[in-house]
Amino acid sequence: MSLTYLEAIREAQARALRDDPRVFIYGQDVGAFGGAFKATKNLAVEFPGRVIDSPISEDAMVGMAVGAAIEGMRPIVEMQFADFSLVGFNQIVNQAATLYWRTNVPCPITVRLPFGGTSGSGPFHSQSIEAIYAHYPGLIVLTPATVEDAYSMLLEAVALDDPVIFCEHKFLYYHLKAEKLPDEALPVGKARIAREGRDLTIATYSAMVHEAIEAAKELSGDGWEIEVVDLRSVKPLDTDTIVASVARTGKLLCVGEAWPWGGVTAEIISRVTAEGFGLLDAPPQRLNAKETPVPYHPNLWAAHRPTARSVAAAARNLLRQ
Amino acid sequence: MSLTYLEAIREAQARALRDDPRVFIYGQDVGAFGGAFKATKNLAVEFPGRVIDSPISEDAMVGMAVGAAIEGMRPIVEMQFADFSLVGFNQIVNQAATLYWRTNVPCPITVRLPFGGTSGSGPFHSQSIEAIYAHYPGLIVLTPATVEDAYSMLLEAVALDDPVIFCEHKFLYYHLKAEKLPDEALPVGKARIAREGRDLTIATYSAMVHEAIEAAKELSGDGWEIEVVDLRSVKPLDTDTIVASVARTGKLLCVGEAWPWGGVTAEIISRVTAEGFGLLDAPPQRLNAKETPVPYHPNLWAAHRPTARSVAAAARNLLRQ
Amino acid sequence: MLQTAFDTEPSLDAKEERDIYLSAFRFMLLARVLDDKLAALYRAGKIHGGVFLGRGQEALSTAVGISLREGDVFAPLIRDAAGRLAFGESVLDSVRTHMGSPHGPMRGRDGNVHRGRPREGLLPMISHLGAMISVVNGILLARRFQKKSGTVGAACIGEGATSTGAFHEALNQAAVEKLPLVLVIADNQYAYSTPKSRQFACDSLARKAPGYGVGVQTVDGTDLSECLKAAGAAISRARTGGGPQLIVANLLRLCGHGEHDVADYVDPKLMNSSLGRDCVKAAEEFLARRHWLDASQAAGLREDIVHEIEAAVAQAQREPAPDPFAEEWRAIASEHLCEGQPEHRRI
Amino acid sequence: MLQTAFDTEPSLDAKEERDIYLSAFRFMLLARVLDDKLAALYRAGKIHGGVFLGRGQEALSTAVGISLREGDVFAPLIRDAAGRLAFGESVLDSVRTHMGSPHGPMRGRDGNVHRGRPREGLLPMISHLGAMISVVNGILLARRFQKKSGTVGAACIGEGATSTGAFHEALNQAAVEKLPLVLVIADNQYAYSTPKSRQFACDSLARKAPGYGVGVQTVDGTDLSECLKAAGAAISRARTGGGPQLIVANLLRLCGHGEHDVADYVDPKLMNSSLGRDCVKAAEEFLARRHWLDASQAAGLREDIVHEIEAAVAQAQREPAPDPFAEEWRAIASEHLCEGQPEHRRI
Ligand SMILES: Cc1ncc(C[n+]2csc(CCOP(=O)(O)OP(=O)(O)O)c2C)c(N)n1
Ligand SMILES: Cc1ncc(C[n+]2csc(CCOP(=O)(O)OP(=O)(O)O)c2C)c(N)n1
Ligand SMILES: [Mg+2]
Ligand SMILES: [Mg+2]
Repeated sequence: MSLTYLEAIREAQARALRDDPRVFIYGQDVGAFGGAFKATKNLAVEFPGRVIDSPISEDAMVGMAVGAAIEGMRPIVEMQFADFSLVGFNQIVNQAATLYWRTNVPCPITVRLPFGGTSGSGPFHSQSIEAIYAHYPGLIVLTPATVEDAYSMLLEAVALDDPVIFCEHKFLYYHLKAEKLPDEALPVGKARIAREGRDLTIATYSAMVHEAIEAAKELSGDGWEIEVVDLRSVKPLDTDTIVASVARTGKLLCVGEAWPWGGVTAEIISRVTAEGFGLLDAPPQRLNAKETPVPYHPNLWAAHRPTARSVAAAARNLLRQ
Repeated sequence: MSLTYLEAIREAQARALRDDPRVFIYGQDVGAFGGAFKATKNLAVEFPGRVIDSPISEDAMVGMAVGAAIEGMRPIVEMQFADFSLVGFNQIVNQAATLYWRTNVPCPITVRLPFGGTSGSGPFHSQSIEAIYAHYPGLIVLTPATVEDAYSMLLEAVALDDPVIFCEHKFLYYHLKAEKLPDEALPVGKARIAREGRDLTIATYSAMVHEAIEAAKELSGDGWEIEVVDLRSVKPLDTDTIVASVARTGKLLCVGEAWPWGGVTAEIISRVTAEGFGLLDAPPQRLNAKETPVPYHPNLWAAHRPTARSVAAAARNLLRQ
Repeated sequence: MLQTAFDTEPSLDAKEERDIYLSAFRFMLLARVLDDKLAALYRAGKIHGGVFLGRGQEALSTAVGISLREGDVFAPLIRDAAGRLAFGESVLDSVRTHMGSPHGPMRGRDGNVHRGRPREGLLPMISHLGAMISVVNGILLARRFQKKSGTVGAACIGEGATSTGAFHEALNQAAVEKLPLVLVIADNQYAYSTPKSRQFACDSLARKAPGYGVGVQTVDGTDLSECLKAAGAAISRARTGGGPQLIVANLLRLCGHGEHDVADYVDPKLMNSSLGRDCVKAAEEFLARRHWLDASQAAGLREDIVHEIEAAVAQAQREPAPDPFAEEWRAIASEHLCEGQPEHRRI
Repeated sequence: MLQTAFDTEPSLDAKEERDIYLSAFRFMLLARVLDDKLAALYRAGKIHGGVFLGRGQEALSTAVGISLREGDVFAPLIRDAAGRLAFGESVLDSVRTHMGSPHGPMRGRDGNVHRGRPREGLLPMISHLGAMISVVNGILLARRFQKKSGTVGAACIGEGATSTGAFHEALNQAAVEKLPLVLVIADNQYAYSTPKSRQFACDSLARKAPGYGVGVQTVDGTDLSECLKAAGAAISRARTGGGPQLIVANLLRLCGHGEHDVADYVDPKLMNSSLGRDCVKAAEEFLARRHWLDASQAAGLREDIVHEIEAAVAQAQREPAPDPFAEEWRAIASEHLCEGQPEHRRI
């Protein structure tokens, strides 16, 4: 039996509902329909009354979750697309993210954001917006890149006492498969060495991990050994693992599918240069999406985001220095 | 006659209204009342019908401005506090910021955000949120630090064909004075050397420019000459001026009042290390607000944001390396 | 758009009336056939991304588009192929945008229903529901500033989108400013899979109008006559200073949410009810009863329409795809402030 | 909170009625004197940041707070000093929060009206208007999950805040879920300086109720009796499964928006109208007419209240200020995931 990334997300939710009576799911079309992407398929039947269709009201959806969390529940909110969470932005960053600090009452909500680009989805169904959430104190921002992490990190998200922005990549939903669900996992907050190497470190996350691995394979044909660090969580960010990798390789390329300005890649470079400046023997570089909205046409889209090819090119550039 | 930063903003709006019939102002209490901070004082009388009180509807306020801009107007939207713009976030980043790229029709709106901390204002009237706007393609984000810049940059903001997020610092509103309004000014996109030096570059913006200058003065007592770069505009960011300064000093400290993760300071460090790595003879550092909401009590607030004192301490640390 | 419409002429003579109905029917059929074609292209894998159809909503949508005049503003949503055509959008704009052609109005940057020509009064929707209404308000306010009177702005929306804060803020804003906004709610019983009982708790959305202080009409959205009359009246009232007008139309979405959706959640009772009536068929029957269009004329009309659409598809398919290397990759109009990609700068 | 209130007892005997009125009046006066004290402290520069008063709104606010029971939820806004006290908040919580005392519920982190004890059902408002209503909904939904029946949640809001999308989404959400929410709109004629004519275009906000499918009552907000009856009835209806209830109270803000505001924009005609009646005075006169409270008893009550408040202020003023070095500076509960300040890490 093999499972997709999407099925892992469904399984994690099923398990959370099964194991913890405080868990419920709230979102548009999540009930009988099973969600726009089928991430809650059959859950309304398996867990009657606990998988609730919401009106098209992202602001109130998040507010509702915060209230339920205050009362001891562990709501999971599904945004139909990450892009639409922006309508609920205020409740996330000002209500959910400030509650614990202001009142000492934790706010254990999980907001699931189907995010990232897929071909033909255009400017409003493709955004990678982890950085704007990570900018705010009070939030945990997770970006699983594998089927196993999608499962274990979503379970951990629901168990955590803080608001978690769970960024699940739509491009990985169906593409990525695993043989089985994991029994154990790295905890949230720890990055993972996705591929070992000694010539250059690529620090990246989510769908870009796979582009980076692809690029690393290509470069291995030329004798280069590229280390790929899968961040897993962009907030907190496991600087130690990245710095340790850079200590081995001396070179750092940060890759993100999001826009460059103030993104995860900028945050990594700031940290690594502050903490591991002496380890770098070339300027750390970043590769991001282009500075425009995400285009609709597949040709434009493929050029807008980093790909194995452009990652390999950027890596080569850096290796040459 | 001397003018405050706030009066300069009022004067710029008066002049924009006078010189350009396409300009109008829309915001809560901006009409007869003259705005929560009096930035539109008397303008409703001087320019009847062109300074309009809006309902408490930030989303619709921005949408309205975009529509008017499509029709050739040049609206200025006043948010009562920057923090409340988050309710209108979607219209700013998804409607205004994408219009030109999608349709070739420019979107000349100016959104004025009274931002930044003042003593006793607490978590929801103090935020520095320039980074989340700068993250999105399609926006210009300005952060004037002086009376002169408040005036000239606001005029330029209104004249620009793009949506401008105009971050005016509330702490500077009354504190900062100038003898007269400027006749000429650096254009948007150019940083300014606020103080010359040779030992270390502090790159900063808005209210922190004054803390940095204060710190530089303190350090000059010890014989250190600190160069302070006032970014003026955080998007676009004048990397050339910063890199040129670092070429002179070899050391970089980035200071921002916003939260650290993915902020302006992270963006600067990423750029400078990518473009001027060889110029740095110590790890570039950043100093930001602490990673919590902005506290209410003056003692906590003073410790939460960088001050001349903490800037000086960070600079000393870096100078010692 | 028509020169003569229900909103301008209080009493039309028989010929004018017939012309309007024939014209409206033509747009309805054009939209239906175009939708069918887009669905076929989607199934054949020729369209990337989603395809969203207006099946069952052609009468309402056409009535709005056709009742607007040149200079008016129209903000259609995903089910308004018919209204767009009636307002003056070309078939080619639709096909090109679905195909991502660089010659379309969105140049491959945005796709499918996300298209328009803002300078010609046709607003390109963003996906966030409710977000276009306040933009229409802004255009109408600008016209007031510019002393251009007599124009109207129409915005279409589904019943599900009335749950958004954006809808509320914008309708209220229009009411406060007494703008000539016509807001058309197609209550098609579902928002994606969600039945309206999970979306609001009043018996009809028309109940909302007094709370905003705006005019309202409720119509059978499957009936072209009712739609034409209501749209004409609302637009006329808005045009003559009556402030915002709401139209609530009852109908049923006769397709999936998008073409990927088989919509097996739709209650069969609704399909068999009068809500489930196919407005295109009903309009054709109406025209036949009035002897304005007989079977062979209808067949001829359909044939013309099929040709027009095939031609547009053929043209768009011949066009090159957008070239990423020719793209400017610039999101701001102020060229001098454009920084380019950080990674493309010197190292 | 009272044991006996209008919502529980359909027919109260005279003594019970008197007790309720006396208790309510005490909260009104307590709030008024507390507000006056806070205003004086503000003017003396002893309070950093803004001070926002509930002057003129004590009858309405008290009626809501007093009619709720233990276990109910209350989300007050900036003008609800009276309702908070009636719900059970201590004077000391208010004073400490205004002073920024580390011993207050907000520990100096947040201030003035931004206070509460969520675990005790008193929600600490964030500033963004309209944002608390859906949070109340969430608590009520949680109780439904937890099979705790019979609790009610009340949220207060100004007429200006009805223009927010958050208000709309949340009221609609409560209606769809048929939650026991009581939403109290204090229509005090102004939002800061903005008259309500610039805020909405219906004649009364009560008109909104049918559009949401919720119950509604309109009251004279200057009249304690009317407020008590309306709040009692609405809460009782919500408690017994009647779904969300709206209360629209007409009154006037008898102070500036905040204490920095002289409010010279307020129309003198309104001040001289019945809306401008001081509800505290009116309630005192009512009690006197009923022979429930004579002048000397009233003076004695006021004296007690002044003492209570002075004691609280004295205590809070003796308390140390928050110590930034003792602060954890940690915004998340998961201590193991806290990174600390990047600049405080090793170099
Ligand atoms: C703010 C926002 N949330 C969610 C969505 C996702 N979405 C797209 S269409 C749709 C259903 C819309 O239903 P309705 O308004 O009734 O229009 P219909 O599709 O029935 O014509 C949803 C939930 C969106 N586009 N915008
Ligand atoms: C979303 C949002 N926008 C703007 C503000 C700034 N603001 C605070 S109070 C206020 C006026 C509120 O008026 P109303 O709702 O009538 O309450 P009142 O002050 O009259 O009690 C405004 C505009 C805010 N707090 N939240
Ligand atoms: Mg619908
Ligand atoms: Mg008010």
